[in-house]
Amino acid sequence: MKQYAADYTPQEMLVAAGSRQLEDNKVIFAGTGLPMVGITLAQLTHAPGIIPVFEAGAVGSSLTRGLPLSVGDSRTSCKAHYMQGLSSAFELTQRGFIDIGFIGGAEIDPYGNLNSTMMGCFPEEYQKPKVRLPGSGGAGDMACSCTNTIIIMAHEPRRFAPRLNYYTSMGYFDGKPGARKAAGLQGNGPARVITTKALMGFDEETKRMKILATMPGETVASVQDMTGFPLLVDDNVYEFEPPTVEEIGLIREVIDPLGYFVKKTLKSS
Amino acid sequence: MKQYAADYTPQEMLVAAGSRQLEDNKVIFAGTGLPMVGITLAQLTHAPGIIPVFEAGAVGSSLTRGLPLSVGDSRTSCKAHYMQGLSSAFELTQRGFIDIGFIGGAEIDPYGNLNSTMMGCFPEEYQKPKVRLPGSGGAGDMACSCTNTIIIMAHEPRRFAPRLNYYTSMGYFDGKPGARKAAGLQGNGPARVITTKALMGFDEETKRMKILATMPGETVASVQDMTGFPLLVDDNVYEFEPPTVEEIGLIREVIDPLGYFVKKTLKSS
Amino acid sequence: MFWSGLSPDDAREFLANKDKSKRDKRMTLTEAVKTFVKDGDTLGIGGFVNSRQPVAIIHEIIRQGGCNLTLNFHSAGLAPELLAGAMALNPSHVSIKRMEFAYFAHEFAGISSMFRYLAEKGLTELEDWSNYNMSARFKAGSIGLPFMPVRSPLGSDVMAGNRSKTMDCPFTGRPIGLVPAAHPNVGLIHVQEADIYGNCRINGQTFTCPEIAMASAHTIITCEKLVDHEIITANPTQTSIPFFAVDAVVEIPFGAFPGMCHDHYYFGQTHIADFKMKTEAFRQGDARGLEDYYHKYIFDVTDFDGFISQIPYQELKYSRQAEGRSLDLQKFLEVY
Amino acid sequence: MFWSGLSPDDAREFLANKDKSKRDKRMTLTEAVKTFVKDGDTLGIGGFVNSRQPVAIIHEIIRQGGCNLTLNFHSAGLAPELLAGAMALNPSHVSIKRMEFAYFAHEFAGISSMFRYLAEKGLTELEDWSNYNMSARFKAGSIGLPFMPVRSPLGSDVMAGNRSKTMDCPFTGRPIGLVPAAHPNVGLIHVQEADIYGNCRINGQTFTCPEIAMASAHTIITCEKLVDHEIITANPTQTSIPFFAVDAVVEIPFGAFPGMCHDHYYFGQTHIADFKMKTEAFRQGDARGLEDYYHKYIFDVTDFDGFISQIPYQELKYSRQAEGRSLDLQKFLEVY
Repeated sequence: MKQYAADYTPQEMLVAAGSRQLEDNKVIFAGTGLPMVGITLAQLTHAPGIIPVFEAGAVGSSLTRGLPLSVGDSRTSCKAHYMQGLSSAFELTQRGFIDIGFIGGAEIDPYGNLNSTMMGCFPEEYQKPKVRLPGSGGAGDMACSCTNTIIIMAHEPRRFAPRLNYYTSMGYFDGKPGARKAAGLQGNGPARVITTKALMGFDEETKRMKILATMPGETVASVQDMTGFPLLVDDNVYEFEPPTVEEIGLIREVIDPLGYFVKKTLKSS
Repeated sequence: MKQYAADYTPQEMLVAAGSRQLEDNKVIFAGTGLPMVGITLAQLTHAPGIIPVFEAGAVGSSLTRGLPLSVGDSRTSCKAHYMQGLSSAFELTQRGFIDIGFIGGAEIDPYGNLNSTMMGCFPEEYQKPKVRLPGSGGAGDMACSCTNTIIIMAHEPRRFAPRLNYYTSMGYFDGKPGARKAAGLQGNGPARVITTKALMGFDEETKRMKILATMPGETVASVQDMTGFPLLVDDNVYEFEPPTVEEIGLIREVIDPLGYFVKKTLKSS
Repeated sequence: MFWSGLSPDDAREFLANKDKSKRDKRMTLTEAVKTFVKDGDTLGIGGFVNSRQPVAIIHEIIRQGGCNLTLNFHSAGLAPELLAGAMALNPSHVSIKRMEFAYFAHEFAGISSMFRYLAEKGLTELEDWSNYNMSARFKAGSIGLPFMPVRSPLGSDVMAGNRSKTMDCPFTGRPIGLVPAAHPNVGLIHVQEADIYGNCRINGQTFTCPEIAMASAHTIITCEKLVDHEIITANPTQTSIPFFAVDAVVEIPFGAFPGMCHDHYYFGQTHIADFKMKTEAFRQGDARGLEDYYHKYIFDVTDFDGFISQIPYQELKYSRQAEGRSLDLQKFLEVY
Repeated sequence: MFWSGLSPDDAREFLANKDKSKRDKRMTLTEAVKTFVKDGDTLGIGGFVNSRQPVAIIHEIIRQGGCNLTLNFHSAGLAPELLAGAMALNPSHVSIKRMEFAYFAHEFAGISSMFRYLAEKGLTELEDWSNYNMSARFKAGSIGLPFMPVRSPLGSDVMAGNRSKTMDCPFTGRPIGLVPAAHPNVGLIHVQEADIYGNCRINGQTFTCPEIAMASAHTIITCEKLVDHEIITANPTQTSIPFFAVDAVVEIPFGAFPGMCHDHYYFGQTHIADFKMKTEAFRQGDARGLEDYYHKYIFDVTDFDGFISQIPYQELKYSRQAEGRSLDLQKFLEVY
């Protein structure tokens, strides 16, 4: 019998939800932070055959030396099968070796486009932005070229915006059919968005974001309340299973015991 | 006092002449066969600082395990400083790391263009050539992108043709000023042609082949006789110094003792 | 645009839908060739001239037969020459429809007589490239680009006669060449070491083998030696080909013989000279020697061990000794 | 077309005329920076985020001063942040005119406050690219191509806002991006091992360091350890940067600290957190801590040893122990 955890943070729920979306035996590009934690959790639970790929080039690693603090640090090389230069991960992705890109984002729109560059008007304020974020890194490349992408992020109204300040990582553009292909992209685009509030997908036709499941304690209405644009709702919307005792134990004790990426304190979202 | 060898073959003279054209401390691309022998001879005599580069990627090797039978064999890796994949040698060349490309050829025209592909009319007979040769290999790339090239070949009238059957490795095209640059090439083109009969350069203006020196026993007339197009003659044409005892000793006993590339039998050209 | 093998879009689609899991890929070479090599396929041939050529795989293809093949390689000797010889002897069993290549000869051992035979009789379609062009074509294929820019050999008949294009660089205004990606149906690669999943280590020069493996829809690996997976993970920077680019792993000692294999054996010079002599005799009208060669070493044996076991032990021993150190070649040749 | 650093044609010309001989290139870092780094230069920064960043070289540039610099990198934290901090403190001594980059932050340690400060005040020109774009730009530069084709991030504001171009592929008809080569005036690279000629070995991930070194007009190498030339020639496939791409070799142990260096030391997390806190305080109006930091660690010492000798021995020891094996981090942080 599955035992659900008695207490867990929204971030822990997020990681568990992310982990459960990952199919076994797939090649998965691990973005920095929560995606690394989610992949490791999946490897330790239902998907031991996952092949993680890190941005700086490590393929097939097992993070037995502890969670890397950077996708380029030496811990990503632990038990790796293959490790070439930085461009290697992008070249593998461009070729089609990566089944799933698992990435984060700062701002998202209804079509799964992401901003991780700036707040302010582009291009007018680009050289003097209101808030400057770190920039694309490799996420923009992965969003284009992985066969599918899964996005993991915190759910706040300002992060779910009808229009982005800047389009860093492309999802479904304006939702027009074939927009990705017309732009020259190869991957299928975002399959899932996982947040502290809900599991979402995209409507086949309109490519707009759609609630598939609500996180425990949330409702369609409470999710919509925290979202800066109208969400579609799947006909079979359901409540997501809470994290299990096993999942929470692995996150807290094995994968991220110091809470680098998954904060230990219980805080309300 | 320099001691000249009492007997030597035209091929041995050719190798010695080639070796003497190589400046110390230069990075030199070593084509298969005689160029490898010439470079090694130069390293063992006046130019110990030569840095040979082999087509399959070895840089800075010392051929202390014996002459490689192929520019891709393991002997080219002996004491190499750097060795990456096959494209590496071409990429180094394209970037400008190679001072001199030292290559052979089957057929040459007055402008230093080379054919190593076929005999017959191109393109009409390309799919059923009179004689099919091995093809470009890397020589065509080196002729384009090395800073300068030196060509080494046997001197026979049919090999020195006014027009080539096929243009494999580009020299000065039709001699028009700036033809190489206009085609997109980066290297300066052929500096020298060394044969069993003569040392030749190219006229500054017309880019036509010009006799700089005749090999021992040859004259301007005897060289011209063996050439299928009119050669220019330098104002200061001179007779080339014969090979020394040291040079011949090194070729025969150290560099190519089995005569893989430098035939041991004395034969008239 | 004509694409031999797969077009870039088809190659991407094929790979995206492929099972890339880490699983035991060991099988016999008979099974691997039967499963992955089909009539009409484009084959990407690894190695360089007569170094690390996939000779064992070629033997097996010849044994099973294969028609209307297209060969993609930069510089090669033994592998395409063995196929060319098989075609010359019996074109209904093995035939090469087309070659895209840069150099076809034995280097120190001279021209490839069977290549001359097929070419000069017009029996196969030719497309010449330079070595860098073919490397760049495999590179483009291996990294998912439809083409690579190249600066050579611009202005030559090589580029005038093949499918490359020349354009003005939109940044510098100067001419630049573009060579289309190569995506063979099957990559044929011999390496020194592989694990059961297909992670490969190549000692010495890698040539363009990693690119060919990663550009191809399927890749067959033969290796001198299967090694534990832990050897691979102990030093992942030395892995030349990742497992998810490989479909079959077969341990075949001497799998590149009589060509050389870095750290394992040097050229089987006597054997190459003998084969070369028989091909030249065929070109000049005497087929007997070559027929005998194919029967003895390929058709009358069931696998590559059957070929290697006919090579005199002294010759194998010498080729091992000559690799990686200097031997008195003259002396050997005198006493052998 | 605007080129920071050298244009492809100028870069080729410069290299063709350069002395590429194999000679002893050891010098002090003071001398190396004085010789090769000039006001107005474009600097190519090696490493990835806070791994193998050329921290020692950056300290020396800050000590000597450098104005109107352009920085080229993919993902970096400490190196550009140290320069940004120096500029914020005294723009007449150090100034960054322009940045071409993909990611500027500390990853686990959060955003780069000095970058935010400069950017949000509009004090420096920005040009965003993706990581793959910047890698491809250095790659193009390192292999003598004026551009590389890329398939990402097509359609984004990243490519809309920078100097990349999009064209229809002449082979497939589909859109493809072209990113221009990057040829910095000076490449700044920290490696684990180098010989006196400049042959470098990089352990673990090479990132884009070989490409940056080979694309740059000049390259300064700092290494954890100088090694005998024979160590290099014993295994040439492990050489990541060939000597003829290098102008200066300086042995600087801990040369990437407080960043990490594969096989040598893990992150100096305490030090990074302290620096990060001081930069954030500056951004919020309190310059004191940051001024002290620069004086104590950079301006009041003569070289990088002067910085490292101020790091508590326990911290250096821990960072060495934490590299390559699992330590009980919690316990360390409690007892330290």
